[in-house]
Amino acid sequence: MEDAKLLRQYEVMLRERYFVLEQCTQNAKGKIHGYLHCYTGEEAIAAGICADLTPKDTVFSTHRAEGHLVSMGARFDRMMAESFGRVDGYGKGLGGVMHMSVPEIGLVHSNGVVGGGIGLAVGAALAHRYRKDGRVAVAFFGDGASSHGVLYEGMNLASVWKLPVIFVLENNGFAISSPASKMISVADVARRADGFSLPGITVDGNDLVAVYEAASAAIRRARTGEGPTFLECKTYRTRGHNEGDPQWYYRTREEVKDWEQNRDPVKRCKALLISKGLLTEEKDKAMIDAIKKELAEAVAFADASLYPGEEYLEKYVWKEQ
Amino acid sequence: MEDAKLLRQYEVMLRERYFVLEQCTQNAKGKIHGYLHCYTGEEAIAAGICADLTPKDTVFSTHRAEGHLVSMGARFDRMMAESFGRVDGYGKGLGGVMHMSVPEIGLVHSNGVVGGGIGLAVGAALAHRYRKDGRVAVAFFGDGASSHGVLYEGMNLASVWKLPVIFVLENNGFAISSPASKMISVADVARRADGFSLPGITVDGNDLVAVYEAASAAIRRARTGEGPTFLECKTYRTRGHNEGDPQWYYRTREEVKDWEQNRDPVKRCKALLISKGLLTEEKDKAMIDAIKKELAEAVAFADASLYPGEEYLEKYVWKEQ
Amino acid sequence: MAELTYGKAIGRAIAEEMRRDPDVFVMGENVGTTGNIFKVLEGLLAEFGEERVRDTPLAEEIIINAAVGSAMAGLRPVAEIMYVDFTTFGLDALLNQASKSWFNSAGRVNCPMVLRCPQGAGPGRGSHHTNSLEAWFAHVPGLKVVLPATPADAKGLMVSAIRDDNPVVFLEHKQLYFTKGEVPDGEYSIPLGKADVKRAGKDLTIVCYSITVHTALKAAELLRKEGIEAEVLDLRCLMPLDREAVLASVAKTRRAMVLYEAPVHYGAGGEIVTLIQQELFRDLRAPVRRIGGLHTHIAYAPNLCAAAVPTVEQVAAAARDLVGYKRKA
Amino acid sequence: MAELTYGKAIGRAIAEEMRRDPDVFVMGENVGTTGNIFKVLEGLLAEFGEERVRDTPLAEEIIINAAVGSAMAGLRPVAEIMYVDFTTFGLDALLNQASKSWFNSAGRVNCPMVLRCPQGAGPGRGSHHTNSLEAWFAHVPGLKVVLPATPADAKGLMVSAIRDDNPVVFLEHKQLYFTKGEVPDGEYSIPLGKADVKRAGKDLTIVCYSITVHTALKAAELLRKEGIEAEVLDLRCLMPLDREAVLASVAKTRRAMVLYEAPVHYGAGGEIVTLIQQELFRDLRAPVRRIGGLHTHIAYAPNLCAAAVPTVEQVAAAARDLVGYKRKA
Ligand SMILES: Cc1ncc(C[n+]2csc(CCOP(=O)(O)OP(=O)(O)O)c2C)c(N)n1
Ligand SMILES: Cc1ncc(C[n+]2csc(CCOP(=O)(O)OP(=O)(O)O)c2C)c(N)n1
Ligand SMILES: [Mg+2]
Ligand SMILES: [Mg+2]
Repeated sequence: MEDAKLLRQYEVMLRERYFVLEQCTQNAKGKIHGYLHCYTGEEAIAAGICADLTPKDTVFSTHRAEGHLVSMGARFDRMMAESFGRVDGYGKGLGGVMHMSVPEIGLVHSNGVVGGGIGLAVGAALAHRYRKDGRVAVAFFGDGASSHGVLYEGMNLASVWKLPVIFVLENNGFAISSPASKMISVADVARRADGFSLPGITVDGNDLVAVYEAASAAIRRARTGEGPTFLECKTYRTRGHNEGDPQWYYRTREEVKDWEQNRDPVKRCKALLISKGLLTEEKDKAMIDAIKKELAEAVAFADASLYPGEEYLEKYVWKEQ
Repeated sequence: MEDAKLLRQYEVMLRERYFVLEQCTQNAKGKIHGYLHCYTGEEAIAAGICADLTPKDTVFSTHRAEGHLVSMGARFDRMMAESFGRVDGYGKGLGGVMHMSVPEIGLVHSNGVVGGGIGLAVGAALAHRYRKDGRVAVAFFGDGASSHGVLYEGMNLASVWKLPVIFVLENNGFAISSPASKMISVADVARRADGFSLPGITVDGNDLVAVYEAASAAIRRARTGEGPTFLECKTYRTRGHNEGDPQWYYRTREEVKDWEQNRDPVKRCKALLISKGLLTEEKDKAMIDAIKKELAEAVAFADASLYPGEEYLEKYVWKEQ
Repeated sequence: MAELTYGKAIGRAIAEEMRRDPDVFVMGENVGTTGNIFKVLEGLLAEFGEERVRDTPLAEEIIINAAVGSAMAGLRPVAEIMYVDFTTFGLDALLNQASKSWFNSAGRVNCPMVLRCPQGAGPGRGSHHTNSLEAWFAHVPGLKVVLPATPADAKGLMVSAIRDDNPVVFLEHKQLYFTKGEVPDGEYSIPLGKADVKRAGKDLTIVCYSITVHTALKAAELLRKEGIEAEVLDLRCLMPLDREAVLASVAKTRRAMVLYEAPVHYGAGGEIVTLIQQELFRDLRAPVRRIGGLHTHIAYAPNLCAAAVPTVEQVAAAARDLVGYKRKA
Repeated sequence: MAELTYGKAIGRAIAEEMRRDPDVFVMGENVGTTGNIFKVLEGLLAEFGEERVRDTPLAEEIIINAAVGSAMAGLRPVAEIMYVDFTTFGLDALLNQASKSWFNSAGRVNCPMVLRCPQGAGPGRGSHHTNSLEAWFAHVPGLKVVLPATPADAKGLMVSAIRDDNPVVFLEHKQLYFTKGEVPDGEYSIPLGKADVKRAGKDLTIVCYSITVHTALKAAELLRKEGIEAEVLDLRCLMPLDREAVLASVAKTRRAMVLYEAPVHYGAGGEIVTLIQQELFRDLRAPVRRIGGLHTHIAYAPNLCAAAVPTVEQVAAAARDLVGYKRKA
């Protein structure tokens, strides 16, 4: 990973982190109406995977979507407005926090249905292959979702048709309260890719460089017609499943603290940058300040935006011919 | 495989073979109304898998069900009546040729839905495990069905819960006209079992002894609480996908002839038995004659049976309380 | 009698049946450790252990299949799909396997299972967690479909659903989980297919089920002040449908409205309208009114969520129309 | 004009659209080498090649998902599920993804796809290959639902379905595939949501679609001999529904029957009954009659298959009842 990209993607991670934390703040004020699933602790995955993607690629996200949205370049203000359910949000308040679509930046769809985007990404990859346009489709999904059959149907199809799709498993060890170790019959889900004849790679999902290197190779493979790749990124969410999750019945505070203190992807990347002489505390602070300013504006924008009018309810059911 | 069992299962294979051929004869006369999917060429699988099963086990069959039915001990007359759509059939003519259920012999369900029995077998295995009754569930399915996601969901569940289920893939190389080599991203589907942490074994499905030995071990594993096994039996159907299939656009007569002449499971088993001194031509003929006599009676029985009355249509929608 | 929430009444019914019958067990995503995300099943894991309260992988197709298969093998699963929206992954097992096993086998293999799912609108959830699919299930011969509106009904119907020898889809409205009511203690069951007059009245009948029972009751209160007495008939089950109760009520009131929350077109209400106008055409003083949800999805924005489902005022206005209708123009 | 079968008319429409628009392609099980098991797509593989006529693995969930995803990415897939019964493996992609993408994105992502499926009763197939699921699809906001009855309609509607910017479920009746009729050559499309009077009449309206159009036409012939003139209105699409055409016809005849083959309860007919009695209550000379299939599964035995679906005689008898009905007893 070149230095410039490393620094840029560090900033992306900061943007992910602070955007989500600001959502939490707003959520605590009652301004976010839905389930808020924080990406906190997993930022390196989105930043690493999306680094070499372009707005012409097609990304299918999850219920834990903000990291992917930010990494593809979504605007804070419109995302914040959408999470407030306001008309200036990406989905005019219809879709909401779990259902943002920003096709102009390549983020086709985030999804309230766990696993719901996997097959769609395979379909988008089919479109890319059909048009020979060199684009790539990416499906993000969690360890819980990896138990869904559509993943295996999709891997098989992508493999026999050599589709340019990357299956990105964000294995954070839990599906709500259910530990992956009890729910999944194999330690590294990526091992399953072997049976479908595609490369299956497991990386430390909290290591931006490791994720990036694996993603970059997978994207290259896809763009040059070599077909799909399965990428498993091991990570940990350091906040509850959603805001309000009474999480301490299924994991300990110590475990969370350990991840926050010793394996946080943002901290690790910052240390790396500093060690490489690419970042100083001041520069870091300046970046964060700029992000916070943008966030304050985003909140103001969202606050000023109205709830959508009732006419939208029927307007967007069918596209008019 | 002990001699007595080998001989018994050879007879089972003969019963499978001749029952199906008799169905074809009757079908040509217009007496069978549905799609008739012949098991011809695949008999060793059912005979080998079912040899150590009992009526207390739970077998879930497919659209190509007669081999499984016969091997579990279903009666010719009631099966024939069912394929004629008559009231003395196992399903009183409601279910028909693709939907026979004979729970008293352990054959819970055959299925018009390809892959439809896989998940049910996992469920039945859950019941066995729940009751600790030492019984085994078996799912038969084809190479086409092996692309269905429920198989992978089922393997995962069976693996994490150590369910006594055997996944039996009858890989005959085709799903109607679609060759497995183009539709499936791996040569031996059994390899996929590895990613789900269960044993995946590929055997020559036309070799009764090979199927039996693998099945017997899998059944033992299941009965003793060691969990599921995936068994892939490579085979070939020597008749069309269904009777009437204009098959020569997707495979050659030579290929079929080769399998019939050189790899037929019944012939192979017969040669083995003769070489072991367990069978003579006379004894073979006597067995076949007895089977043919039973078949003639079955046809007469089915012919004499009436079509079901219209009252059944609403009678069997809900079980009365 | 004890005051319980709707959710806890369901949990209690299941626990009581589990104590009574060792073949009854629970499975679904996060049903054990979490006690289900609405706390319906809280305490069950502690009492019954992991064999009988099974946290499953996140895989709806195999959950439904495993329920169906285990029922065919003689157990009585009470399986949960976390939101009805996700039954869409496993409908083969319901439509083709569970509902047809009794028929295809001509009475040899039945499928005594309950599939529990929360459904219905809710603000801030968006369109993937708010489908109402009762019309789909009710259309499938061989399934029974239950939609309780109160804690007592939820308990009594759940007991019957578990004891039923057929596959039962038990649809719980997510906005009712924390509503409270008196629930009989101990053995208490309500037969499937019996509607309940939740409020008697002589001027019109509001046929409803699930959450709309409460909308109807509130509208009836408004109307009472205007001198209109609405009868609120809670169907409780769509299948079996209590035709007799519907016809008896409308024969008396001679005016009827059918009320439900799902998108209006091709919803369950058309069945009831058809029944009433077919059987009571000569008696009706006005066309049967049908009020469903707007024919759209449930949006995230709370105002739009509220705007998509029938409101008390809308029901009251329709009732006034009905009462004021003149058979001849 | 050329005489074509219903199946070939569909195949021809697809081929013409594929020639016109490079984004249109076909995928499904055995659609290429076999040209689909009903020969609907015969010749397409030879003309368009494997990239545009794609034999898929036997995996309905990914077929539907891949269609939806490729449509979201700008293609116009015409995907086939070999029998509608097997859509049940992939309904999340239809119910939650395809139908809601336009809504959730407030007009940013649409899903221009056609999902083709044969459906309906047929002797000797048994209950797993004979579901009729139009009511499910019609209930889902955001989907369009088309059910042609004739070769010409099949062609004209398929062309419009492919050009439509929304997800369209195109339901073909398996017993119609080999029926023949005149089909216009070249560019020929029929707008979605326009019903068609297949036979004019003044005494009653039979509202029908798909195979029941033919049942209705035969019944109308019987009735004509008795001096009863039935109007046969073929809806052709359930969504959009041509309300105007239904109401115009019944306003004229003042008697209506709704006819369909699916299990009667909670079927699509209730919607039409509701519409008619709501809008034309004062004009109706008799209650709207609804005739659906028996509320059961389609059995294997041919006599029971025939007994489960509406017959010509049953329709004629109902028509006589309607005409003889006295509004006052
Ligand atoms: C198909 C489906 N099933 C269940 C749910 C409810 N649900 C939402 S998030 C979640 C857990 C997801 O776990 P995982 O895939 O590991 O993603 P994570 O939340 O850990 O990022 C569940 C069960 C859902 N939204 N969709
Ligand atoms: C879910 C489903 N999809 C499609 C079909 C139609 N169909 C019947 S048999 C068959 C091919 C099955 O192939 P395979 O699983 O290999 O079994 P085989 O026929 O070779 O024994 C197909 C596509 C079906 N019955 N069920
Ligand atoms: Mg997770
Ligand atoms: Mg095969």
